[in-house]
Amino acid sequence: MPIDPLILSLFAPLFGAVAAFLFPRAAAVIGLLAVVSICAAVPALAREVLAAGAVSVALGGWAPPLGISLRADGLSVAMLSMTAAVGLLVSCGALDALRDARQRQYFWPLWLLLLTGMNGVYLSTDIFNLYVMIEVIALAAVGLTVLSGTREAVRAGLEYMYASILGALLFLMGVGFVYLQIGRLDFAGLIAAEPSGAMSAGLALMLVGLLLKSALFPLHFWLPDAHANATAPASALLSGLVVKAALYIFLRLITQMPMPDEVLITLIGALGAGAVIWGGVQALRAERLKLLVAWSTVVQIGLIFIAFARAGQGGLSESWKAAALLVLAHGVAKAGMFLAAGRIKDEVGHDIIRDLDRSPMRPTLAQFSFALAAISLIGLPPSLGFIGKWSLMEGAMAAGYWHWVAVTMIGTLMSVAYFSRVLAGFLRFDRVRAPVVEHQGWALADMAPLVLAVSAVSLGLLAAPILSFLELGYPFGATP
Amino acid sequence: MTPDTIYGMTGIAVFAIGLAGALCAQDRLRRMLALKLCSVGAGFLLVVAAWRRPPDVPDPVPHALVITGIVVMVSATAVALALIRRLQTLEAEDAD
Amino acid sequence: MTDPLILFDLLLAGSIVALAVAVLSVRDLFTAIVVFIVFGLLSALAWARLAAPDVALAEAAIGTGVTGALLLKTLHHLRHFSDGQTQDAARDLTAVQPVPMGVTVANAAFCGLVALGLAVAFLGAPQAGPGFDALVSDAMPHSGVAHPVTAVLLNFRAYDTLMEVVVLLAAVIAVWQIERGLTEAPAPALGMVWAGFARLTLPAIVVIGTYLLWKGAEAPGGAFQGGAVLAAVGLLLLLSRLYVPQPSHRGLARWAFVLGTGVFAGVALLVTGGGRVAFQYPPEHAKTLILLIEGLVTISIAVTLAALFHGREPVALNAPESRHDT
Amino acid sequence: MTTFLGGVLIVLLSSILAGLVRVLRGPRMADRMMAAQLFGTSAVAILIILSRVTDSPAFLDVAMVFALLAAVTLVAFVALALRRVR
Amino acid sequence: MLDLVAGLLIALGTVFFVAGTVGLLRFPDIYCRLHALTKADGLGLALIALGASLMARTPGEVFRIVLIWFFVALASAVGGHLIAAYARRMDRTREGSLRHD
Repeated sequence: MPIDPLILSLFAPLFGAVAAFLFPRAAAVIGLLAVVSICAAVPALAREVLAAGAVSVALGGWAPPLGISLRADGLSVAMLSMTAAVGLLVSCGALDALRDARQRQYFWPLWLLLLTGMNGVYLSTDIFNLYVMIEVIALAAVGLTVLSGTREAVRAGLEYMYASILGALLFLMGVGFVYLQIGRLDFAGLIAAEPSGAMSAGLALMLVGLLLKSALFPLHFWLPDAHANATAPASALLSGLVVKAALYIFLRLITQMPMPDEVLITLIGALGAGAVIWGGVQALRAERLKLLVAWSTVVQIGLIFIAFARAGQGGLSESWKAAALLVLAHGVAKAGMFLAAGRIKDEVGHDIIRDLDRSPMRPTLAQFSFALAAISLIGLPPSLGFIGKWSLMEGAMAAGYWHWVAVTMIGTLMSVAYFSRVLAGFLRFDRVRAPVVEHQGWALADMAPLVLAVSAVSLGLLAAPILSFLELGYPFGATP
Repeated sequence: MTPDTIYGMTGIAVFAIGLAGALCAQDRLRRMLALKLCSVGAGFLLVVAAWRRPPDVPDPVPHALVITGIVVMVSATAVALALIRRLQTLEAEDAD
Repeated sequence: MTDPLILFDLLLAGSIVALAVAVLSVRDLFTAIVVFIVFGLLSALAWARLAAPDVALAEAAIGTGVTGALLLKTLHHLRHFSDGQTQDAARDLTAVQPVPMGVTVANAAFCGLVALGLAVAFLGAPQAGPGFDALVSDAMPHSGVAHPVTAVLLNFRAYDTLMEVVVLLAAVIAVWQIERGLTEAPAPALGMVWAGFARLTLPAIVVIGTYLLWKGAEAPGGAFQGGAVLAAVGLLLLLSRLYVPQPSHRGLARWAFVLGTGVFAGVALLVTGGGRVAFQYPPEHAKTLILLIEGLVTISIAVTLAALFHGREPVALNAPESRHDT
Repeated sequence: MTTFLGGVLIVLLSSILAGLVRVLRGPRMADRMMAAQLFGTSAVAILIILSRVTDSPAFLDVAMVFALLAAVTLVAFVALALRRVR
Repeated sequence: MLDLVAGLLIALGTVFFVAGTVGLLRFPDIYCRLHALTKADGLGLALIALGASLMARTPGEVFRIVLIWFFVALASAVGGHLIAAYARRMDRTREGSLRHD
């Protein structure tokens, strides 16, 4: 009996989580099996989408609006593939990075539940279902945040929990208003809705909730501590994948709205600009490597929101793709960077940026991966990040929005500045008294960040097919 | 003046009060209570949206949604409270 | 004709808002929790008044009953750590800096504005507007159960409900992960009266929980309410130390936690094939399957809620995991 | 009859509100908890009457759960307060 | 006729509730308040339950009302006992250390 790859990508991690929780000793094997089976399901799904444009299943045989249907189009499959690929590599990294038996035992079920929630988000077409999914993600993500068990991690996890709950409740209140107005919860109903007071209130509440969840300045307060204090694989998952779920919902919703208001769009862009500047300043000031990487996530989220803002002003049909590219690029590069940072911390014994050049240990491969990931995040060619930034700026210039071009340029320069703080430390080892030990062993844990970073840089070469794939199934508006 | 207007306003007021508390409360437990208020406010809105003037029966779908919301909220509360207790333990250990 | 209950509605609504303010404004945390419990009670009353007995049941059992006990437990824990001598000393323990008056005012003004905007939007929306009413009543004969809310939860939107059970599972895994170590508290001396009460009441509560579950197919009630009532039994057992979780019970507990999720998801997958998609129960077996799922989900919910109340994973004293013990 | 029962409901609700004064004033935790128990009983009475007024027997189940869970919170309070964590 | 009796019973029950609340507010210490509460409310609920069951349609409803009353009576008796025991324990252990808890 062949199982629908759509269903498999949801149920494989779910059953994997159940099994990994039941059999803690075999958790790693079960977890890898589940992730691998998703990696097998996603290409099958991609083939179906390539052939048909979009695939959907009405669960239980109840068509929306009564039932819930799952739908995969180019954008969802792109997100699913990114999640599966990053997930597989981070899982491989976690095999080696988690030494504590207790951490290993709990990492796998939580991570697989997280994966269930994220795949569910990418396939969902129902706003209440999205609410439940973001709660699955939130609880699993908080569990992963505090996996290290330190006081800082628990404190950051609590802040994260509060932000998550509040964001989800704002979203739920928004769902209430939408139901009040149109009496249904599916995307099709949302598109068909006439603009009205209750609709605006509902969508505004949902969007604010998502802004809180995706940590757009000034609602980013919970992110840096949570991402910086988690263990390395958890940080990679949180920064590379979890934030993307909220961004994805935001992208979906903003395109389901009756044409968004000019003021709202400008406001979102302004907040994005604030995030780029403020995050850049904080990254320049950060003392610890992982904190710097976490602040760079804030910057990148700001950049993605600037792309959204451009999307609103210049018409949706073209420029949302810049945002989608940036989301994909950041997911891959940031996961690689956090894993590399974790490796560096493991090898060197600390992650204080100022003292990196005093260490007699030189974890060459991890440093190399970090630098490659930085290339994508800064946006140098040929990385995927470069293509994303380029299409953002190209669109902005074509529409005559020079201020967004300026902000993007400033952000780029700042990211060069803060990453070179780290890279300079990698290159100089003149403050070490003892001879420098070059570490060049091919540990399994070095592979994952390296592969991620290399693909972040080289995926830019595949930008054209990725862009045409994203359009499959007409995710946004322009129905044939 | 019908029950749905009255309780709809109640729900909105409770949600706003909870929001104010969630933004402003300093104490950890109090912030959790504020978030619980928000969730009850959102529940009110959905129950009110489902209400139909008798003898019509209410729409069952929002009721199911609120039940889901209540269960989700108790899960989130349990995790948050566990974090609060754990943090307190860790801080007490450090203080010693 | 105006509704004779309109005065009652106004009074109830007013007290609910006043209680919400009181939860945030009373100084003592214990009082705030008690006020919150009363607030939940009155909200459940309001929901019953709005013809939503299922929701009222769930709120009374889960939102107020289990949550109230959880809040009390947490407060007890916090006070124990702040002040070992007088456990019920009515003082706040975490050092709380007072919020500047300006911030409070600005915050209240902001939230007032939000409330105003939402109120305007609410009044502008169609009252008793469009909904799923017609769709649900058309689909009811094919759902396998007679109670619409149960049909929505376990058939029309079963996917949401499965994920809701997954949320519970995620919560219990996270809580086991967060809290470590164990506290060996002696059993509280509750006395003879309690023992008699327990012997008499606990079985009765079990019966009522089962009754709520069983009735869910035809009338208000169902897995969540029944599970919460059964969880109350677990809470009472844990509180009075009639049952103390042992490390050796962990395996069983794990199975109980995942039972609902596993069977729910398994049934959803197994019914596929022959042109049917996931969650599409064959009509002739729909009732049986729904009752099976409900029953097992109830067990999972009851055990999970009790475990969420207990908090930490029971580990052996000498096990390596327990090195974080306080 | 409905109007009369509506009046009864208002009186019962007011008695809850009056009891709130005891919750807020205390002075002891036991006082606050005891008042909360009163609310449980009153809420049960309100639900019984409400089930008559609106003719929906389902409220009786809600009342039953109220009755049970009022006891649970109370036992939770006493058992926790009497327990000395080591 | 039956309705009238039911109404009277319910009214009487309400009076007891009010009396219980007055006691809760006015009595000087916790033990007195406990008396006021458990007795008056128990009686009040009994009367209201009786009145309501006179108006019930089916025997099932009467049975449930009786069950509810039984539970509340049991719970409030045990609850009252537990609170009293707790209050007395607190009075003993902290004699003089703290005036109020």
